[in-house]
Amino acid sequence: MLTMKKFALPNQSGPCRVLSFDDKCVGCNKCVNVCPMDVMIPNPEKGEEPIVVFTEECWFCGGCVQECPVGALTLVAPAKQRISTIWKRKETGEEFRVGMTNPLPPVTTPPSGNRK
Amino acid sequence: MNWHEYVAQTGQVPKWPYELGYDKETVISCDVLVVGGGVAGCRAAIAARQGGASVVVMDRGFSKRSGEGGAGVDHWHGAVTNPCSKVTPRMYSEAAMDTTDGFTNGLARYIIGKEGYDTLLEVEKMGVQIRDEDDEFKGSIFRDDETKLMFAYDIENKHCLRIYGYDIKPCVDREMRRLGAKVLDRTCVTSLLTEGGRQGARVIGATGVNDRTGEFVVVKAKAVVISAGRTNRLWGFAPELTESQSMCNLNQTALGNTIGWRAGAEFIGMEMSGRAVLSGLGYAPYSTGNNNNTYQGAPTVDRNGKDVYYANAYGKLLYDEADIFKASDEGSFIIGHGIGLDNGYKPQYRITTTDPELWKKVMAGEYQQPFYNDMTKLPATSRRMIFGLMLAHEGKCRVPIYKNFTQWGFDPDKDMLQYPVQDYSRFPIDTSWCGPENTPANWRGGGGGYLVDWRLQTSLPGLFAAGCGPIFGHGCHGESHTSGRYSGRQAALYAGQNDAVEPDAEQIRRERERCYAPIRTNGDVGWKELNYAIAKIMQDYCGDYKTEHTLDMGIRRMNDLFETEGQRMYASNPHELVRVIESLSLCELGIAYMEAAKARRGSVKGLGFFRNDYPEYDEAQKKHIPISLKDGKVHTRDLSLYYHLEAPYSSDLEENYQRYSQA
Amino acid sequence: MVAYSHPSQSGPCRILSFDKNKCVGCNSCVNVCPSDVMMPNPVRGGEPIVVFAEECWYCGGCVEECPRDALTLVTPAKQRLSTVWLRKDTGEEFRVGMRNPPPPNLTPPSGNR
Amino acid sequence: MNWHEYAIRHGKLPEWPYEINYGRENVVESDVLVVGGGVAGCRAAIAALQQGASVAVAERGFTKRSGLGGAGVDHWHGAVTNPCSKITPEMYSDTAMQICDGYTNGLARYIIGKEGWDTLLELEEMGVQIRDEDDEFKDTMFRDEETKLLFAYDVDNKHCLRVYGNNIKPCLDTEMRRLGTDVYDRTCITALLTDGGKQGARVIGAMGINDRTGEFFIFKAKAVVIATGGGKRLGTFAPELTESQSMFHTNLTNMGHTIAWNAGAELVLMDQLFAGGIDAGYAPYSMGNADNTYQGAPTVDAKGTRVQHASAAGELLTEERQIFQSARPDTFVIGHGIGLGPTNTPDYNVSTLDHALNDKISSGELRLPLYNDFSLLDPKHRRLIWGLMLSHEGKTRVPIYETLSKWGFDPDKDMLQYAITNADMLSHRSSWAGLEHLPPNWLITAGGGGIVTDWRLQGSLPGMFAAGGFPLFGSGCHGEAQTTGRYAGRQAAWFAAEHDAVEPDRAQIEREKNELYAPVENEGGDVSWKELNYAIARVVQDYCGKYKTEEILDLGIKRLKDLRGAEGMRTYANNPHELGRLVECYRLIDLGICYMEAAKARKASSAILGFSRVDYPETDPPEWHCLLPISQLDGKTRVRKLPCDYYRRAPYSDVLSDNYDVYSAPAKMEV
Repeated sequence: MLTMKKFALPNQSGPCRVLSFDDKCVGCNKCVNVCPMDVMIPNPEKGEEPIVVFTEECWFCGGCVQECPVGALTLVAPAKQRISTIWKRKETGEEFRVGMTNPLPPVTTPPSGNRK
Repeated sequence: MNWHEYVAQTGQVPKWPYELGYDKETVISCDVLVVGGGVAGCRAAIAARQGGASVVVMDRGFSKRSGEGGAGVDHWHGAVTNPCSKVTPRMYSEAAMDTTDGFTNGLARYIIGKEGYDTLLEVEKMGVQIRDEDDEFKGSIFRDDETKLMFAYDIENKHCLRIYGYDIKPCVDREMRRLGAKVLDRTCVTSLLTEGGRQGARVIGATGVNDRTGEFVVVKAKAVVISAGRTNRLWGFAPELTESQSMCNLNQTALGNTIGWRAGAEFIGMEMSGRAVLSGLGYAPYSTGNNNNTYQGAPTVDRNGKDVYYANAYGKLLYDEADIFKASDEGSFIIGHGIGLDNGYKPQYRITTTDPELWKKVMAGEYQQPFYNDMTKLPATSRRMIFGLMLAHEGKCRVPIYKNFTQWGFDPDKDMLQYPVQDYSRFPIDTSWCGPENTPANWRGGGGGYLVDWRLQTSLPGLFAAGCGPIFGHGCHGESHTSGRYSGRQAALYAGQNDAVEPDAEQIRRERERCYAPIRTNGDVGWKELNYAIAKIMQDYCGDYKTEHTLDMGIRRMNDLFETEGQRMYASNPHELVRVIESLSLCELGIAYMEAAKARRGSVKGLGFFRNDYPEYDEAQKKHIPISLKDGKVHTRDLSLYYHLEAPYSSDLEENYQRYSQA
Repeated sequence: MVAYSHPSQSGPCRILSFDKNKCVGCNSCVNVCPSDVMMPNPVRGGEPIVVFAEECWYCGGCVEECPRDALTLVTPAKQRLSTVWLRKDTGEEFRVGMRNPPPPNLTPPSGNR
Repeated sequence: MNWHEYAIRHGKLPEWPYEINYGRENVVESDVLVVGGGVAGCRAAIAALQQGASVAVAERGFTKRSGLGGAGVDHWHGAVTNPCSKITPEMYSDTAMQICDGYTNGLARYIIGKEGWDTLLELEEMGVQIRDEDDEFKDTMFRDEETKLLFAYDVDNKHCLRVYGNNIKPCLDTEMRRLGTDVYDRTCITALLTDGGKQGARVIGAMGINDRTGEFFIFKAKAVVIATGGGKRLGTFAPELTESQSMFHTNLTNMGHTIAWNAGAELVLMDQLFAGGIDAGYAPYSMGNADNTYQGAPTVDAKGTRVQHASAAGELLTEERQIFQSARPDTFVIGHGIGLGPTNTPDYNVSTLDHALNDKISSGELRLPLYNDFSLLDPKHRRLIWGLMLSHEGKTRVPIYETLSKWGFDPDKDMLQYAITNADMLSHRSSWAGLEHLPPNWLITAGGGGIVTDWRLQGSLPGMFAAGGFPLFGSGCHGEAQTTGRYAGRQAAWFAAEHDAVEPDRAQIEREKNELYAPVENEGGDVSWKELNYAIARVVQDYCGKYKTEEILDLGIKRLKDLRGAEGMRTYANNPHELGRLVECYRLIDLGICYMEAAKARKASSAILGFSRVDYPETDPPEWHCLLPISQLDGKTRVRKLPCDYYRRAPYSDVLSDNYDVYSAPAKMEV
């Protein structure tokens, strides 16, 4: 079994993975600099994705997601929100939510407004 | 990646990425200093620049997205002079005063009525979409086909608009920087500089600390505009539990008010501390079924598809969509929602809500939880308006709700969003996501702000106020733009007529000493522990039960906490240092609230204020009690609720506006 | 001066203070804690490290376990501010953690074990 | 020093101090396995050893101070057969059943009544002080001069004692280890082993992991005693906000209920889920109050006006002795805080403060804050409250007595301030519980629910015995837990002597290991244990809260399973400590499902249970006035109806003492 080096770390905060970066991220740190709460720091290794340090201060406003030039960011609501936000498909009565297993395909209708 | 993952993989703690400068001090001078880079601050800076003044903006976060308005907005209140509006600025101001028995800011409401629409047109020029240009909602009852404007709440009187405001802050920020305002981001204001360092004297600048480098900055200015955020973290503090559900973020500590209080400015309405409706103990904003504000008009059904109807302010059920957006009295108008009039809302001004008898019917078994929004019952344009326009642009909704839900397949044409299953016996299901049902009685929400004159100048010369945090009884997003624009203009005028004054070196030295103590002493109290203690004191001594004696005890406890634990704080990096400075400022703000509660010897419905030792609601209490610090002692006086229409001002709103709004 | 990026400490953060010249790092407090919130110091003889402060239950088991009485339990500030007593004849108010406190009360608890 | 200080001072991280071996198997064989090393578990181990059985104890924390009892105790309930008592075990059991309308455990209360006093005497031999040997309280109404015992609540009937219980757990622990128990600390038991790995079969051991090394433990045993604790993390979770004020700590997750439920055992009263626990108020007994430990402490208001005491029936008391007497001469005070819930008859309740206290505060007749003015007591009574009760109760010796004394608190001179709270909450005597600070929908699982047993305290699964204040349904507080632990330990030893060991089913072990160690391999996981726990608490608060219907409860079960299947599979643990907390969250999900199934089973509301169904509003209809044993078989839930007084109906005798005589001894060899 795994016996690699392990470190003693304090508990993660309640909401723990608030942001996930996919491999499109080039480490430009634009998201780091737009965050009002400054919850991220640039990664010491150049080009790597930033490090989220003050997770419980994240306000979930999504400013960083909109700032990312390559769309590499996804805002991850805490599990207690994901489990609270349920919708039911009217005809089938099926229930769905963000984060469920075998989800619906995405809906691609853009928001109203033509400003990008 | 998370900090824990980085540290687990690399085995070391990442160093602080920014160059430390605890001992660096930079001094900047300008004509107008704007404290707070939210929407109000940006408009104040733009207006001051247009007035020819050199401007510095001190923003706690990063002005592109900072402030409550930074997360987007869907309504614009106060556009009373738009071409389709049947409401005049006088009606707007008088209605606000009427519905709160005078406990709001009639002066600010009038200025907002006068200039709200022009402020919106300027935002349009800055690139924000305010009209349905692509005719997506052509023929809809909410749209005026000629001007293509979209209206909310009251589609007869058409004085409040629906706008595409998700990127309003980046646009306003870009314009502010284009016009040459110097923006100090990541800089938390810590104190106001006054002439000769005296309390109550003219304000001539401010000090701040950078939360990345720890540098100390002194800004000398001829005029200062306070446009910082409103009260938060004072009664309810549990970030892990509430942050994802809160409309206010941790940067909101009403620090703009606290530094004014310390500098001796006069405040009113600080005793307003009703039950916290937005306590953060509910759900993420607009993430669950509801029919309030952004979702107004969304049909609600119960588990079996049975319709839940809207009702007007008198409880009469409304069956078709157009009736939902009408005033409950003929000839009256809906003044709006969520604009700081919560303790009032006489029936003729209120928005329509869910059937008030609903919970009785639920208990009688007529309806069964959970409830759902069934937007398929709406015409396609109305459905698109609620989810595509309003929800997609409202604060904290664009990414967490619209983008993430649709990513996981949510389609309003097919899907019904579920209401939380809760005990709705004390609060209507409209506010389902806010969580008032599950907020303890002594978790309160604060109010109050600077006493301002017709130039939005505070009692301290050279200090102006703008936005819903600093100004009592002010309103929401659109109003903050308007008062920011007005206040910026006035500040530029003031700077033009008064020359600079050198700040008092001793005041600056003392402030530096105070701010950097947590770095020098290896204390053992962290900012979160201090904040939990502050919240407990406010819950106990300024919560549900208030008497002279217990308020005195509360002030003693807070002073004790400030002078004991507050002097053993520690911070190991600039981020923590600035959080410590914020928490310490909350001690002072809490004391100000308790002093204000002590000063009012009576209970007042208009302020949601109740005293156990003066339980009667009597007429004599219908007055303001301006409160301020003079040489460290609290001074109060009585002031009429209609001071803005009494000597030295004219008794006519328009006359005052004409005399004071320009040079 | 070097600073590091690390998450904020939990709400109650300094829950235990170790008397430097009494603690020899025997770790008996580490091993008695029901919630295992502490770990031995990697440096031999060093005082233990509190890792999971927010799991502390404030039962005081570690304080009683310490053979050299080197530990002081530090209840959170919000408790210290809530537990207040009034000296009857003088009307003075006192609390744990206050500045210039009255002299300690040395009466031992009942019981002779 | 704090972890942060170490990381800052040394610029590097402290490595995990224990050698980690995720998944390494340790097999432990013994006659009797005791799950839970609290006071009940220690007594069970001692009793089983005395019967000659080999015993292993698996404890989540560290037995010396673990469990609720680890922090000390000041009362000993159930010492009904002590020489000064006027109460008989029959009276004790029947009264408990009467005031709960049957919704408590009459059987357990009888056993407690029979053996409570002997259990205490054994403690004295282990070194715990139970008498006022130094005559500190000579000639007070609480003390019996001859036996030097000190009594609480009811100084006439003298069945509940005051004990010097601060070091009770260390003494028990030393004795348990001296007798040769095989103790496994830091071991979180997550499942029972059953014969053939099937639900409903005989229990033949248990499995768990160590939260320092991550190693897997397989306990093979002929008999298992479940003596775990209560818990709150199901319906209330915010450690930073509540841990310093709560009577339950993070280790307490009702694990015994959950492993029994997963193994197919029958549980009852799981529909009792109290709203408004003691979590957002103040540190226990750190504020002025007149409740339990402080009973009889004088209370004055801000101006010094005395707040009077009132009998349980409400009339104001003039004499101090009346505070410690029953409201009626023909009844007795049964005790307080012993799991009897919101009793419906005042006749057996403790005295309280003036029932009109709140109105007097609202009307302004009394002004807050209130204070305890100990100086109004005679010195001995004052010393009894502060020196004995307060300094020995749970979580009070160090945090209150020693800390306040170090800062100069002197009960002879100082008045302890009550919490400032809105008036209508003050009628609740322990103002430090701070009910008005708690969000209304926060639920605690300290209801009376638990495992239903026969007269040998054996559950519905052969070889599984239940003991303690929570696993055994409706069975009281500290002293009761030790007594039932001692009884169950004996029974388990006898059972082990007559049954031979059974080899555990390998497939059951593999299933458990795969579930427990999934988070460790799941490098990309993004859900931590605290985030999962916040989500579990949210679902239970919403779907098993005040508004309960069949459909809502079904939705709640669906949400919990959804949470386990989605977020539960994306969890990761940094170290064995986090892994231990995470598997506790997995079991909390099972427990939540059990509570919702139980709520579905009871198709009526009940005022006595504090249970309400919107779809079945009728309160306490006769056909639903019974226990509803609920269990699982191949994953499906089964319910049956069981009369509340099943323990005195066929096949048992109506006379309690007959049953006790037969079943409290080893089964006679059937000829």
